Amino acid sequence: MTDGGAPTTEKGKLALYWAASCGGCEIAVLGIDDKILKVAEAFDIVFWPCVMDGKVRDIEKMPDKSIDLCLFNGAIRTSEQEYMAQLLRQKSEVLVAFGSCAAEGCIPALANLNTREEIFQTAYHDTPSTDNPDGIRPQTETEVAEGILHLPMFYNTVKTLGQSVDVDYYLPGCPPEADRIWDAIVAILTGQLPAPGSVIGAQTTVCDTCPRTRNEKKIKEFKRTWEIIPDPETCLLEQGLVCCGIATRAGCEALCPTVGSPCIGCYGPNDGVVDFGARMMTALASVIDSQDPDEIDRIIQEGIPDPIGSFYRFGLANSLLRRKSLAGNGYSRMAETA
Amino acid sequence: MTESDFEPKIVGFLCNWCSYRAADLAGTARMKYEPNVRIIRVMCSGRVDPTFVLKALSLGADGVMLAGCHPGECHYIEQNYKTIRRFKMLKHTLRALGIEEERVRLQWASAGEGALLASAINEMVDQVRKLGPLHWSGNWMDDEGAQEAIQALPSEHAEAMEVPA
Amino acid sequence: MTEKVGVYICHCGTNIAGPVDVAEVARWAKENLKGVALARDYRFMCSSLGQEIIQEDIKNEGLTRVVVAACSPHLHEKTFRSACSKMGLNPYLTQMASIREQVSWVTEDRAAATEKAKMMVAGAVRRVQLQVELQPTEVPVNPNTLVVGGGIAGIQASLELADAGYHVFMVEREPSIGGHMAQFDKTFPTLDCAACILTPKMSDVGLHENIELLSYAEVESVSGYVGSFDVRVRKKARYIIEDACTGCGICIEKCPKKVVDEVFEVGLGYRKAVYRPFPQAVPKFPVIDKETCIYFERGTCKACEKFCPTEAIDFEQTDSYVDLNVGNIIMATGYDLFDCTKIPQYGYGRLANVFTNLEFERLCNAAGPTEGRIVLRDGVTEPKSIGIIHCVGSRDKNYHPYCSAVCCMSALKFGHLAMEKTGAEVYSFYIDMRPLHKNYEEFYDRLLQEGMHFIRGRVAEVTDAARLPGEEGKIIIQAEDTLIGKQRRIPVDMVVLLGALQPRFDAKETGLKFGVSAGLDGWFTERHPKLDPVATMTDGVFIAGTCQGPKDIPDSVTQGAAAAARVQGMIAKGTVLIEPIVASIEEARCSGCRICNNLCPFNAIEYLEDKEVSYINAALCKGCGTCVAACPAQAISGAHFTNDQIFAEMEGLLYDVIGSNGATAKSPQPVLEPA
Amino acid sequence: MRYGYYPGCSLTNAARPYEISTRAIAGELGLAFDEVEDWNCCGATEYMSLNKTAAYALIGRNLALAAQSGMRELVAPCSACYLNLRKTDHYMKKYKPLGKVTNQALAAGGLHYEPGSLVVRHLLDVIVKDVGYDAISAKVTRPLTGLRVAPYYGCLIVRPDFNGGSSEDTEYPTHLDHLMEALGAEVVDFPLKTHCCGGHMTQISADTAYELIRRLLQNAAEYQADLLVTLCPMCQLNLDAYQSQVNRHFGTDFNLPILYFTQMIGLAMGLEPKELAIGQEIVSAASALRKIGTVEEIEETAQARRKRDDKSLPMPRIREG
Repeated sequence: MTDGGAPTTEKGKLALYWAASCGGCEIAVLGIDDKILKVAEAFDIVFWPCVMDGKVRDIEKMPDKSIDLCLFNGAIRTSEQEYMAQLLRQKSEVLVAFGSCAAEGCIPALANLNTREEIFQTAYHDTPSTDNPDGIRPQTETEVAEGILHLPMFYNTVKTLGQSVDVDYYLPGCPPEADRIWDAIVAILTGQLPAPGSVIGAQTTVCDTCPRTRNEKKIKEFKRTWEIIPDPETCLLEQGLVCCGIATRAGCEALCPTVGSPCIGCYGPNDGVVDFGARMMTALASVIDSQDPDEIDRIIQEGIPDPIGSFYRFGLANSLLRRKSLAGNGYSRMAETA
Repeated sequence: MTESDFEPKIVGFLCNWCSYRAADLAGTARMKYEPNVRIIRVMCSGRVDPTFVLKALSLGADGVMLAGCHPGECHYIEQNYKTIRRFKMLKHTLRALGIEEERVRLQWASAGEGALLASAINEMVDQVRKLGPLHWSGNWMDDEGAQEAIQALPSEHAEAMEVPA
Repeated sequence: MTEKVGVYICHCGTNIAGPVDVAEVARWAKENLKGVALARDYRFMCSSLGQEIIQEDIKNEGLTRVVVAACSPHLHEKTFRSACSKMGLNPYLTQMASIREQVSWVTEDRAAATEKAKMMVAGAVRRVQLQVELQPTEVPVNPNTLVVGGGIAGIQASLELADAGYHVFMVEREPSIGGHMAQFDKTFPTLDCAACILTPKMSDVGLHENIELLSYAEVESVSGYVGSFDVRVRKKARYIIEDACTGCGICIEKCPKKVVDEVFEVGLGYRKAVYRPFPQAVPKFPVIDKETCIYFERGTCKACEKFCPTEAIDFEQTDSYVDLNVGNIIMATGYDLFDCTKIPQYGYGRLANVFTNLEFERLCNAAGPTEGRIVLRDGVTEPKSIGIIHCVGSRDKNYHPYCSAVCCMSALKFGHLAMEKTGAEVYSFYIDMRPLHKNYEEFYDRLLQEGMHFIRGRVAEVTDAARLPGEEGKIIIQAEDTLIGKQRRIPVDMVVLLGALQPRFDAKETGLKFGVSAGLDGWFTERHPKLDPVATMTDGVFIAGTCQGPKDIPDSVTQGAAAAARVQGMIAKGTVLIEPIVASIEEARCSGCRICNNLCPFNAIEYLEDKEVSYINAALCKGCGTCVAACPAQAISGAHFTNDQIFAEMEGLLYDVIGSNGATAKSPQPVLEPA
Repeated sequence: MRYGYYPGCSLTNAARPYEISTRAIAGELGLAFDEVEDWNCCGATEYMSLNKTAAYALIGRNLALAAQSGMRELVAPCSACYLNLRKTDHYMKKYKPLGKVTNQALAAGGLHYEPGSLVVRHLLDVIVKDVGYDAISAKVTRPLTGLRVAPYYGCLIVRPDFNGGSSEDTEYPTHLDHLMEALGAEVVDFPLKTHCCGGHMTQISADTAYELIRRLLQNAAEYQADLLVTLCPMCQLNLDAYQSQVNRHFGTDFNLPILYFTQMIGLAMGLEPKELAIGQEIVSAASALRKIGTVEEIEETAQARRKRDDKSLPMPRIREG
């Protein structure tokens, strides 16, 4: 990557795209309030399906790298999304994975605990609200009188943006906080950027910004949020709540812990961390207050019934193992190709 | 590689004071055991970060063995108790991801227990060989036809007709 | 990465070259591994010639990293590190692959061995390129030494140091030093009286200008590190003003309260509420036992105070604390005796005339409760026959698997004393006779001459259930005589159980306090069982005597002296180098979550309230890496064992699979028609 | 608390009193027993030494049946049964081949036993552990005060100790001692508490058996025990039924009643001796139990049961006080 879109005399070009995500990120962009006008001053918005009409083929026709900045939110779940990722990569000078979904998979990636088959089964058959007597399911190609209709291919495994194309910068958060978004835009406009491929954000974790008082930790049992009314002063983790603040990148000003709700880790891991879940596992395990294997087992089994939901709620796609094993899901484990 | 001649690749993390010395002893005593475990020396089993295990599996290892001093015998007094806790926590998660029990193992072996370590290695290699390759990355390989579907899109867009205003 | 790595494959004669195709490994490494400038194989890398090869290459080829694939790093890591550092290459830029212990010696198939060797070399090559220069830190050594425990081992250590002119603080839990040896009557095999040889040493300690004796005191806390330990000692209230007390003993004479002495007389004798464990006690000051003193019970009496000529009694006294700074610590905390009631079939606690070895020592001891008369519980009758049972609680997987080392010899000693004093028939029931030091076997012969009976076999039970004529009113020892292959029932008047030596009841806490680890059996662990027997994992903390394992007086004395010698070495050098393999916290990344705070048994991690971050004291850190693995923010890194280094090694070890693994593969970009 | 229940042959014959008293106190102690359907002999102490494979299969069948009917814990009051069942479960688990062979045999009968799926326990263990001393002493309405009892365990319950089977000191057990104390009895520290009762020696070499029995009676008598309390049908039989022979053989005159601990519990809980089948013992417990004021009823029951060859006329009743 080159200097990442330094300020130019004439306006730069800005694209925003929405792949597999809830859309919250689109709204979050507007969360920067009147500053959006400053953005409008700096950029022409060339592509933003959520708010204005546009045609993909127009983008396809643009010269490579002619878009100065692309804010891409959402994970990659279908062939179309992957195509758009590749296309916008090719056409953009600076590609930003905007928000948790694009950055690390987020909630859509929890689907990686299931297979396409299971998901379709639920969505098009099992759910009580479904009325689908013929058991029709989405097809990539459908013959109709007018010709062949195409639907994107639905992947087995949700990918992060970074797993399908090279990403210049990451902006974590579900959604990213308005201030962080603005900081990033400023950084991009002024060219004061970290090394390509890195996150624009803090280098420490939520605890750093959490007002609660912290002490040495010893945990005899983990509690679910509904089990206790946490003391307002002290660290939630010390009260047994699985608070991911210890491992989650600062940036949210500790919104949740401040109001007594444990951090769920939406801002993703700290700089240089390879696997968010591993950090949570090792940290929590380290402070379990028992040396008896059976008791330890009990504390873990009873306290953390859903380890993936607790440790990989936002990062499953971006984790080292990415998904649940396909073996034993009708898929024979693919033999190694030497 | 077919199941029959499949040879598991296992990464072993051995603590410097007990289990690595056990490996030394197994050597000096010329005890023959399966060559499938490749050993990384750490000062204490307490150094083994769950990340190491996940990393090894994601890189293509078929199993991971953690080995340390017996509980209560740790050369850093009590650090291997933390190993127990982390191991249990990690297994809890690995189970949820559908990774078989036998693929990740915690083995205590004191400096004098070369034979124990050797037999543990043989046992594990045997178990993992039965399970077959893990080949974890296979789990997220591109779905069949994905590339075609992507390649097809530009032309589809080209074909699509302009809607008259 | 532009490191120039030199790879050296050792043949170790045929040890490696036999089962492993070393030339092939070298060739493969050179051709396939990134960063490898050259790869050689040689007959003996550890030989001076082998080392010179490396040194030449460093000079001529400008190597920046060195990998030696040979034996276990535990054997030659030092060798190659120093070889490289002689050429100005930082020792921590070398890495070994243990292709002898882990490959050639344990792998049958040559192809498989060669393959594994390649992978291990790959791991080392990948890793070494990420290794960085490290420098040990140097700290001064405070010449003062703390000796914990005033038994014979501690006494020996203290005197050695004090005579060498160094200051010693000796902390003793009991009112007097002397330890178990002070309770004994005679010592084997020479049979000279324990008191005669011990008490002079005790008074030497008491009087020595270089020894500050803190008796009736316990170590409260230890912090700091080799060269400078901060130790807090709690002096338990004696209710005696030591400066005023002359040790005349009138208080003891006048004290109206008599209680059973559970400690020194092991329950066989009595002492006053204000007491001195034994006449030759050092220091001479008595102690008022708060638990039993009438004044403390009812608020009246104070007889001692009335009669004390120097007004040395002070009922208001409270525990006081002394803070010391010492450079080294010698632990000589000794042993406890096995609780013989744990083996009910031997009758101790049920049958009056079953005694323990310590009780018997007191019976024999002229200063003991019976003035040295060996008598039954009734206090008058002399036993006509005595059965001595070995290995009570030791060499028994139900209790302690280990051998208590001293019992065989004390059995012989007891046998001699008993026969000499009472003319009784003495039977010894042993598993194996183990008189394994100088002149011990001779002592065994002597007892055989003197007519002691030896029955080889474990005792099944000790019972008062008479069965055969002649058993009525006796204690019957039932055992299998494995030499004649018969069950035997020996009726005796008295039974002596040789209870095992076992770790102090509080050994575990003590170990934690001083950062000394213990084995499964509870004895403190030495740094190396053969080559470093008195040092521990914690630099500057040494162990001597029975706290390290069962041993007799000569061995305890030897270890005491050895520990003292090690300490003198440290003091003489004046400074000590501290391993650079330590963990450190990157302040900017630490959010002060305090997960790591109670993970360190060596208290190296502290929380800086002002900065709200945690901090690792490098001098205290032993480099285990547990906190590194625990940090949720990955703010802690462990020198020489960083994640990147370990990942790199892993990637190397998995060289053969990573190729075929699409872990990071991205889909190819589509071809779009040009705009 | 529900348990699987394996009575074993003895309890249906010679040791009826054990069975009866067990059933009698069970309800009161909150214990419910489901008897194993169609159970068979445990092979007693000998079969194991004659034909191991067959013996394991024989015992395995009972385990299989019990496990099949969903039992988790299997209680055996007879020490021999307890040992055999526990041993089989233990060895089938420890020695895989043995487990295989045994299951092959069981397969013939369409059965299978997964070692470890049952926990075999002795009745005494259940009563002292699951019910507990406190709960029991709380139920005592007729304390056995003044009664000197010698607790006699026999050899089978504590040795060999299969991985904590007896959860007791294998050399010198004390559960029964404490239990008797809980009932208010005066317990003598009986040194021969785990010594051999002669087992089936009575059939093979009577003299040996008599000597072994004599030792026990002798020692108990020396300790002035009023009676021996046992928990094993074999022990009870030998000490009770052969007492007169022993007396004849050695010219001694031991008169020590031998009762089951379940009978003692029943007495202490105020049950009528009849309900506990007290009086069926050969050496009458009447005189001994006079101490706790249950003399009349017992003498009646004792009278009621006369040996077939007993030609003697009834003794005149002596009323005291």
